[in-house]
Amino acid sequence: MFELTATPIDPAALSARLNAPEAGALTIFEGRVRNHHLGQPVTHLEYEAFDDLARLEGEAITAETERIYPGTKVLCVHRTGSLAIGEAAVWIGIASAHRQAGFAACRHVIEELKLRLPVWKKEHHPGGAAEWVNCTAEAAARPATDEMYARQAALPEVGTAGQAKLSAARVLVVGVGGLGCPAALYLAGAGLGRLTLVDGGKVERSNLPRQILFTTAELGAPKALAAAARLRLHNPSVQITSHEGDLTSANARALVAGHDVVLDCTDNFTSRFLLHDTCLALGVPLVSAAVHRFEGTLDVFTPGVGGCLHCQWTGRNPGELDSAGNCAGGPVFGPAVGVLGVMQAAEAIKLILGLAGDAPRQSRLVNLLDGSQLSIAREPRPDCPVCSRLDTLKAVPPVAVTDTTLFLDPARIASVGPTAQTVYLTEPGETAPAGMTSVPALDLARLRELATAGPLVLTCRYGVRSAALARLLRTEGNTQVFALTTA
Amino acid sequence: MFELTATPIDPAALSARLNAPEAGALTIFEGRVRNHHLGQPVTHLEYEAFDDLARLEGEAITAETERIYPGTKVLCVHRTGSLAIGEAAVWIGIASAHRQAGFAACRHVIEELKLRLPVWKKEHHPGGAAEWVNCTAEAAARPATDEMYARQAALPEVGTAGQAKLSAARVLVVGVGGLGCPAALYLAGAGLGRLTLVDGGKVERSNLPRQILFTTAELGAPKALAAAARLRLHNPSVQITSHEGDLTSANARALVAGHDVVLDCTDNFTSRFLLHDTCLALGVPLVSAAVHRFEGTLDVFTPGVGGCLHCQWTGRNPGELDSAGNCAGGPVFGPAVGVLGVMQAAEAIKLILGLAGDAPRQSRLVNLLDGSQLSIAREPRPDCPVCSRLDTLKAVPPVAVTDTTLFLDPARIASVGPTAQTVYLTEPGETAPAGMTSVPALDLARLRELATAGPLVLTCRYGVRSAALARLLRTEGNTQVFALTTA
Amino acid sequence: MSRPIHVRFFAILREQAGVSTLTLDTVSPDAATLYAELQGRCPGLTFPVALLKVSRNEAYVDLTTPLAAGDRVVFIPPVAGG
Amino acid sequence: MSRPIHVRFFAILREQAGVSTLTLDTVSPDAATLYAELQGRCPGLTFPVALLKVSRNEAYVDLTTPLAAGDRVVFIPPVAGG
Repeated sequence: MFELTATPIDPAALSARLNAPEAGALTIFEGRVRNHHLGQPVTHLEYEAFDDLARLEGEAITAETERIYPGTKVLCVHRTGSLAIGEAAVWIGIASAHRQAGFAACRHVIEELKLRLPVWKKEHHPGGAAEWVNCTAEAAARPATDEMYARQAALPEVGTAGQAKLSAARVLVVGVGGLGCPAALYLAGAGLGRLTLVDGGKVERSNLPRQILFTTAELGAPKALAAAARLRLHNPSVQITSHEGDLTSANARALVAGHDVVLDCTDNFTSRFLLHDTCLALGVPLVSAAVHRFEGTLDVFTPGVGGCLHCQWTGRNPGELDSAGNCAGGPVFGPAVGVLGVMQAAEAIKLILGLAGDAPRQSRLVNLLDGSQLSIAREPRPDCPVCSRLDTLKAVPPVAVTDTTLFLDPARIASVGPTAQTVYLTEPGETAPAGMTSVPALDLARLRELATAGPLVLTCRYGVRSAALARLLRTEGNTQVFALTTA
Repeated sequence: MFELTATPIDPAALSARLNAPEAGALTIFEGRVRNHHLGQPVTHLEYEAFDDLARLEGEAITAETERIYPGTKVLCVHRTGSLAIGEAAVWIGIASAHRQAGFAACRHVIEELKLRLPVWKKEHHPGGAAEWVNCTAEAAARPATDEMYARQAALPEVGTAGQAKLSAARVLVVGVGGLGCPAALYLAGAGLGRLTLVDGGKVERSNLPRQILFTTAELGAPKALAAAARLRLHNPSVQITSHEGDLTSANARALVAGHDVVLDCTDNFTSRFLLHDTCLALGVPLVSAAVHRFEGTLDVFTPGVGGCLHCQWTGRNPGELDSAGNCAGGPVFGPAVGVLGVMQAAEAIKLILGLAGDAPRQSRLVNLLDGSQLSIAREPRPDCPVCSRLDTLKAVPPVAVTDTTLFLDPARIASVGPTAQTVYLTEPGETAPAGMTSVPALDLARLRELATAGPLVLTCRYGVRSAALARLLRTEGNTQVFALTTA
Repeated sequence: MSRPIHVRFFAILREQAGVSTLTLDTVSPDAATLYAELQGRCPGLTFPVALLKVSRNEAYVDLTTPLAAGDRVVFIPPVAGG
Repeated sequence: MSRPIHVRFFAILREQAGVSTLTLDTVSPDAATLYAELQGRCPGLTFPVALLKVSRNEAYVDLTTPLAAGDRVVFIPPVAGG
């Protein structure tokens, strides 16, 4: 619960509101007016709030905090008006059964308030001078090149120009588990501009040995949110956003769009293929890793360079591979995911800096049991059903990110209308699944005919051709063409 | 400041004592009596304290906390006697200029209190039953095999037997920087018995990108203490001790003794040689790593297997190597230290589990820039001045750890008395430094003569031969023989 | 076609603009354009648009989100709660 | 040669021993041996020595630290503060 108040904060009364016989821990943070700021003496402060929005935003923060840290009850009050030195400007109290969740939740609330709450303070100095905090002085006080990155920027391969590239770069990390935790930590440490985390899971006890962003305080918390909270403490200057939910064919494009590099830290082939094909279609490089027991593989996929995931696994589909080799939930050596996760961060940083070299043409196999490493060439297959046609696919103008209506979930086919026709696009030599109407992917004339006749839903083996052709038909004015998403 | 009290805790009065115009953050933790514990209803609690020791220990904890988190002022009060549901048992308040330090300090105090404060609570249940908490019930409630390690123990190479070995193992990590932070995290995650951290440094802003145990809250904190605090949150079941100080020739033996594996996470050759020679002399395996820019080396040294550090660097001394290749403070690629640090954890775990294989016979060179890795054989040199004589050295009974009087700091030579003679032990073909009396290391007869004549101080190139021979002469009854420590 | 938009200023923007609320008829399609228009009208309004966030009808939106008649728009300088 | 040692019990140990303080003349060289001796005298004192810590003159010491005449020894069962 969140409140704004124009009268002095009464800690005793507030803390009494959190009394609960089942809560053993009460964690409180009180922000008070200091007599100095950025080296200057302060006589008093004036707080001004955009009341309506502040109440909504404050309520959103406290509610979100209770969700990230299960078993916590949050009460937060922010003061407005004129405050003397020593008066409380903000009071945050957390009642919880366990102290770890209490500390983490309390810290989360104050960090989010500082970032999001539309409240401003005017600092009054001796002699009558006054200024709005954060508006000008703090930006000016921030050093141009941060001492934090000194040793990285001192590398000739990085330099101040490389550091500037990093601070402008946007990286998407899909999966915040054993691979994603170390990867995100080293990416945040490198000083990226933005880091987006995607994970629909919650922190479990068996995750803790490898998922180094989490402690017992975060048990039961949504991973994406808990990871974002910890990373903000590591490097407050990186903009961290989290998507609490799994990668699906319905959201893959919207998530990938707007990022310069994507990290595949998932643990199954279905997600891996989906992410790979989405990145290929949008032209975004992908750093993919997978770990089985003591061993891991690392692949950098750059559209148009080296073989793609389909070249590697020609003729297999993700479902098959998952049933054969999916190691989600299986035995795993913690340091193996650690090494591979940090390597993913290294490759992402190198892609941003233009240092990737031959990485996109190789698969790296790392064995932590015998200490060996093997790099094998990942050549493009001339007959690859996907990347050999990359030029054709790329000739199609990229779809606007907001055009999510292009993609259609199989469950929603009926919504297109009773006259909609669903068509499977075949490659030369490919047979469509039994019972499906098929059209050769190369027969554009026939597809144009169908598109003008009525609503048309396209599908194909990997979802890449159908998306590209649906997009092409749309640009030709056929608004009722859709691409079926693959599970 | 720490206090014990038999009367109810008054939060308002306590928090008023922390008023300070320069402190902008007040962080409070209140531990209250819950109406349930381990699934059983509770009617009230009785706290009993060993007053004198509790006051000393409490004061030690609050003082230590103020040292770990610079700029914090700590007040902590613990209640004794009979407490009703909802009453406060402990109150911890931190006044600080910055909120991050406040949160971290508050969390540290409660964790340490729970571990160290001689206070006991008796839980009363409905119907009159009562029991002393922690004494029997909690131990019984703890599962035999922890679900936390389920996926690691599921590896056939680990199993429950391996997990038991890990939980009995004691590992020393020297240097809690870019290598030591990730190494310690994955070691703690694996469920070791004891982890000892050694570092004399303090957290600086330029450390943060790579030293992933620290956040801005720990700026200025002693690394060993801050790292221990964070690791305890990661895995409370690992006993973590910290030594706040650098590795020196005076403390090396005492630090290494009692550990099953040692990790060299230092950043200079002088420390590397000292740690290597100490481990060799005490028969403890060592996992050593070093990083230069984008590249790293990894060596597992197991006494008697493979070449030693001197085989690698024959004819060089640490000072030379440091001036040529010491990268402390130089340019470094964050993920390179990350990968090497996690690899060190992997090798330590494998040593404990008996899975080290050929690792002790190889140097692994990892290049994160071109993605390559090379393993090169590290053969023992038949003429190695150190490890070729390992059997001779090992025949000498190991010195008792408490016998620190064997080792003598050069600054304290005078304390041995005016008649003491200092002798440099030479290898065949070696010339002693100018101005030093020398005796061939193999000339035991001459050494025995000198030892019986009066106080004798031995020194040599690496400090290993002199220590071994001093020890031998001591066991023969010459109490006035010393080995000079090398800086 | 112009339509009425309600604008509120807080903190440094209020002081720079010299008013705390105003309603104007405008053709500005989005908040970014509207802010430029307001800067034309209030010479003191020099705060750089790059540092602003914007809310429409009490929800954060992008500076380029289209505005509609009767929208309540607030320009939000860097916040400083706590 | 025996010498006097002062012993204090807390919490579960006090209840098991049935006394809170006692002074005894003993030849036990260290706290571990002393605890075994006390277990011989107080049949209720069944708490396992493996779970105990010990303080001598208000400082934590090892169970095997030698004891001297007049030492104040406290056996400390697992603590439960906070």
